[in-house]
Amino acid sequence: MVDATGLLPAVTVVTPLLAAVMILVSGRHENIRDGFTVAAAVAMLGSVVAMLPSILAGERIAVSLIPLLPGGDLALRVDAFGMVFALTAAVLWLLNSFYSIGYMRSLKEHAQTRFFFCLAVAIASAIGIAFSANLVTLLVFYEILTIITYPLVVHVETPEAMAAGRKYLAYLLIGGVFLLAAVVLTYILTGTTGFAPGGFLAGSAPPLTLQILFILFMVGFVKAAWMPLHGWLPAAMVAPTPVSAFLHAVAVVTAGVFGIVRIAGWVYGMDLLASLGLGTLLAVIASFTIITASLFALTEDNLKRRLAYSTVSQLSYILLGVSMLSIAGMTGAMAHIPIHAFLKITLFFVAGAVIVAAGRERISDMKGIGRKMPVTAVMFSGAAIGICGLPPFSGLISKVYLAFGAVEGGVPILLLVLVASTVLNAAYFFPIIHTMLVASPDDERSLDSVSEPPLLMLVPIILTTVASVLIFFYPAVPFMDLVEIAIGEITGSVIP
Amino acid sequence: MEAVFEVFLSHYNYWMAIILIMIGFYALIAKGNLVKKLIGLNIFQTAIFLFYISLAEVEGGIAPIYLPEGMEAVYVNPIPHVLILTAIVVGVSVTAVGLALIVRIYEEYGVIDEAGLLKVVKRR
Amino acid sequence: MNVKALLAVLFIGVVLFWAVEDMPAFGDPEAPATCYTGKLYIDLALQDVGVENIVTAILASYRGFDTLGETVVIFTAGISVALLLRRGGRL
Amino acid sequence: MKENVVIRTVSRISVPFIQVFALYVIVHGAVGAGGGFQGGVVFAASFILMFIAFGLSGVEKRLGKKWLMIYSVIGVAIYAGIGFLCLAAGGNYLEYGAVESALGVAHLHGYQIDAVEMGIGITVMAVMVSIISDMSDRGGESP
Amino acid sequence: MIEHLPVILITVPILSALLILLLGWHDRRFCYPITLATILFQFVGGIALLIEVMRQGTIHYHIGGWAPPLGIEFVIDTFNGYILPIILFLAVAAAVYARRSVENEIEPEKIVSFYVLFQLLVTGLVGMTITGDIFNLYVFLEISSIAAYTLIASTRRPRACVAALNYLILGSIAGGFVLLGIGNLYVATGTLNMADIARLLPASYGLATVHTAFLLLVIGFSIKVALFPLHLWLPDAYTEAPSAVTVLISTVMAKVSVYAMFRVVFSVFTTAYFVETVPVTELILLIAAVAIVAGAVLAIAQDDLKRMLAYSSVSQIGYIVFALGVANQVALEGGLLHILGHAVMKGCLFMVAGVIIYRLGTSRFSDLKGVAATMPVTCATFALAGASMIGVPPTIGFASKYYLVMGALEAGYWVYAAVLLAGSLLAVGYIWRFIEVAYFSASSHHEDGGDHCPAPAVREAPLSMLVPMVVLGFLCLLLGIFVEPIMEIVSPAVSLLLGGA
Repeated sequence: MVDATGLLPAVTVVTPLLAAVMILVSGRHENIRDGFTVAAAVAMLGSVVAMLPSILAGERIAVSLIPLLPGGDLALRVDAFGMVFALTAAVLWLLNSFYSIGYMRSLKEHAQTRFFFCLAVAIASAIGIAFSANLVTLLVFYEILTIITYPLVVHVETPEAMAAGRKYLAYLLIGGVFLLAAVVLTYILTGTTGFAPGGFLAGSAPPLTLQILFILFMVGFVKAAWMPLHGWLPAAMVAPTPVSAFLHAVAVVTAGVFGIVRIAGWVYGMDLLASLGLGTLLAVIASFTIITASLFALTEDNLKRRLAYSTVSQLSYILLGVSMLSIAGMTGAMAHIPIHAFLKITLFFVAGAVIVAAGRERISDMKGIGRKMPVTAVMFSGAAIGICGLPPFSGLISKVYLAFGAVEGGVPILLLVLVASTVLNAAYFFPIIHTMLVASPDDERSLDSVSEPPLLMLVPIILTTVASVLIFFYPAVPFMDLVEIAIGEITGSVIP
Repeated sequence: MEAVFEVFLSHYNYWMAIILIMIGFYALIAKGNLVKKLIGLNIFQTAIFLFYISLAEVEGGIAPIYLPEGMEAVYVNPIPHVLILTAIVVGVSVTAVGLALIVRIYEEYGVIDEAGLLKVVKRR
Repeated sequence: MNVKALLAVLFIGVVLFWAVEDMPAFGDPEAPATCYTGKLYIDLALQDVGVENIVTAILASYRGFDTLGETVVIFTAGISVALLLRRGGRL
Repeated sequence: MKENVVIRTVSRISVPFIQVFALYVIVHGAVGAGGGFQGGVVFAASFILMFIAFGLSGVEKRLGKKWLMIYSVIGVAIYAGIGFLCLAAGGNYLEYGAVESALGVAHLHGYQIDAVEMGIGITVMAVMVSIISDMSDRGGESP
Repeated sequence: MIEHLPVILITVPILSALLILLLGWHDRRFCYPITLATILFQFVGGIALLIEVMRQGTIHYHIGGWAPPLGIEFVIDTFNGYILPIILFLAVAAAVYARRSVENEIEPEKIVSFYVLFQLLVTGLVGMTITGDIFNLYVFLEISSIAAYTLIASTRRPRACVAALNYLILGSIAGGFVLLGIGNLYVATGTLNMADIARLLPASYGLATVHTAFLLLVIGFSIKVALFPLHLWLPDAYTEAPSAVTVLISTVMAKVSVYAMFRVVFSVFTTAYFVETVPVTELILLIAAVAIVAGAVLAIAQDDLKRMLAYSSVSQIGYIVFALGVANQVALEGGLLHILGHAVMKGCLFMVAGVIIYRLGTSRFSDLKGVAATMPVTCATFALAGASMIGVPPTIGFASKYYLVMGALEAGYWVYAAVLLAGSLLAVGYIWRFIEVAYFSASSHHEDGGDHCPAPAVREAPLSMLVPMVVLGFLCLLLGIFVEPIMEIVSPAVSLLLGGA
């Protein structure tokens, strides 16, 4: 059993890669190809779930694959926090596979093989990031994720898509270079890069060096889209909606914040961060991002771009939680990863559904669209409410923890940020809900062609929404438990 | 001043070689005419050979061929001769290849000077 | 162009002249070259190789491989010129 | 220069002497001034003289491109072959002493060196002539 | 016979070159198999030598049985034991690749002499690699140079002659400088055997003669490796040469020149000289950094695939020389790793360029729109090798970059490390030029009729060209993943370099 579980992490990462190869091979026959996508998704979810019990039991599954470079073998190590990300990604990939198949087929997109191939490799590297045991492994998968998502972003191959692709690549690769520098520096300072609960950098170098190093890391994790380095995310919205939904609401951006939390908890350690005064820096960045991004979102008429800015601001909740350097804050940060992922992917799914069913991207064109596609619109409203942090949706949970954290961390001012952002969220979401459900279309006939999207797309939408509700009522299973264990790891204490 | 003059006298072989090297080198890179470039190359190489050969000289030495038994003599250092025999052949070979290339270029473009060549190549 | 060339030439000239001061005087019997390997060859060539011409002894025996190399060089040159200039024919 | 009788006669007379002298230079390399290269070049010079006097065809008649190629190959082959001879005799490459001890004959050094010199000479001669003939085949033409 | 392997590695190919000529005169079809067989034999020999060296340390072979300083000796230690299989493997790849591309690019009556020179070029480079005598090094340098000049000019394109002549002139200057440098060393020490020079040199470190020798040798070899300000011959030569030759000179020849530079600087002058006595490392680093950036920028500016790759070589050479400048264990490990890595990936990339030229007859970006649709394997290989060129993990390019950066940071060269990383970003600039054109420019065809392929007839190149290309492409990945075993050879080599001869 032990060796079996020992292999599971590797299996989890390799499964999608094999699927990717098979997808390339069977590219000619759509059904077989998409069959592989789904099969891999199921298999991966299975292996992740198989690891869940032992993780919940507080164990860690570590496996070292090959000696790669000084400072780190290519090694995987599954712990509670990694599990949070991995489980989120695995579940959502399964749903997203169905959704993408439905989306791509109903839009008759070109180069679908390339699309699904890249998607499979991307999920593999996302899982790799979640399970990486040291900075080198993290860096490896992080870079692969950058490169492999490029073809997805420029999928439509229009000039503006190419321009967006260049922007995307520029931001992320420059970030990768900073990350490389940071990793090498860490290795030179400490002689190791393996994640250790509570951090291992303390006392290895003068404060200034460590502060510079942290900034290197922050720039390195530009995937977290914190302002002013967020430019790539709205640009990347030219991608097909499943890509925006999965990668730019879940995998890529979450990889970024995941990295930052890892650094905070497993490389620096909260005490060191506090003593270096880096919490304040983070807090400033996060608050600025939250507010500014929400304001940008207000001005956007393109639904996907508005969602993108909403993502930018929501991600900074996680940074905000980290910056509080308090247990509750950290908890809120970690919990917000799956919660936000589930809610935001719903919203993107709906955006895609509207594109497929009604061919509309601009919010102003969606007047009364809810009459023709009620389920979709309702689900959208639900998820939007969730993002705003109102019951009965999971968004509330993280918000509450963050609020506690702000108080506990002795920075009540951050409460204001939370309140303000909640108001702004409402301000940019409720108009959409109103447009969809209440407002009456300019001329009735324009909606005749519109109808609910195909089931392949509708079902995932419903499932994700339901999931958010369930998380609200039963937060413990499994996410909060995992978060609890993770917090216990890095602080040696338990959540109040 | 005296010392400098002394040095010059005792090292004049190097001075001569170096001056020739500079002349050849200048012709090699500054001349526009390809053939003249090769001539410069030959001067350059020959000057280097001269430099080597002058290393071999020993005060009152004779050619490094053993005199009959019993006769003693100072022989000059034979190694530079050997090396230069090799180097000369290399020089000849390079010159031959270079000339062959120039012949080809002349056939193709009808010019053997760089400026003209640039013009023609651009025009093609 | 010519100014650049002139500079390059002057650079090389300076470098070489700089070296001259430390060179052994012309025909200096104490020069390291003369009294190290040069002397060795002169002393050993006859009984080692049994050839009166020391240059030939070194050329063909001590440093024979250089000579093989140079034979190959000239062979290469021959083939090169043939490749470049011969047209038709079997080569 | 087709009609220049003097040159033709003079060269017809002197070419054999030049070639004999070239051979002398080659074989004399071991005991005195001389050697393969010098001899080879002198030998080539004789052909070049012929070439001046009788034109390319005059040379080609006596020494076709094929033979030039074969000679240049033979020359290198002799040299490398002697090296392998020493290898076969159990010594290092070009270790002439090994052959002596293997055959039990003394003073083979000189002969092997002469052979080597011959090889060099042949190659040099052949290559020089072939280069000259190749060049003059083409040189004059302009596009 | 194993103890004679070093010399056999040189002389047998010479004989086989003669054989190629004779049999080729009889019938052209003999040439290629003999060449391939000989180079394969050399490759096997190289592997055997490496194993031998790893088993029982440095191998000395005294030609003619004359011990140095009297005679010439071959020395195979871990350093050139490591280089030798690399260059020979790439020579094999180039030879396999050569057959079809030569048939395509060379006039049939020149094929015989082409293969003779191909063989001699490889042999000369092997000679440069294993010789332990500095003048012998010069002789082999000239053999390979002369062969290279001609091979570059062996196409139908007249411009190749101009490129070759430029190379010949600069190459001869380099040769002359090397010769002068050797002369100065000889004046100072009176010997030509590298180890012997290294032994005697410390006595005369102060002499201007030695400084001049160092300067001349470094300049000479810098021209041969095309270090930035002296790279002028390279772009034309690489662009105009026939594809197979480009592959050969851009990988094997460039790497051997770098090897010679390292060998002379480290094994003859030793770090004791150029780090402590005359600290020039800062200067070398500066030049290398300029080379990295300038080469990459120039590469981005090109609109022809092959020429772009040529300029990228200028940039990549900077990486290797960078290691020489840092001159500590880690950085040199990175440099040696990059010698291998760059040889593999650049060989692969030039093969791709050759394949495209073979099919499309051009390598201008404007003519390559959407070529990925018709030549998927080729473009996928390019993407793989290109990723390695950028340094995306887990490729060999990433490994060497990682080591180089680490070495630079260890030595405290923060700025230069930053330049190194910036260089790798610039690499994205030029690699992506092709990726975008090949994969994502089909849109331009959508408008005019909607078929992806620029010319419907275009399809993948013949197998004998694809196989070596794909093999090299996958090596970029495999070597990057299984870099550990390589380091077991590289690390002792580096410590040998740092420890002097």
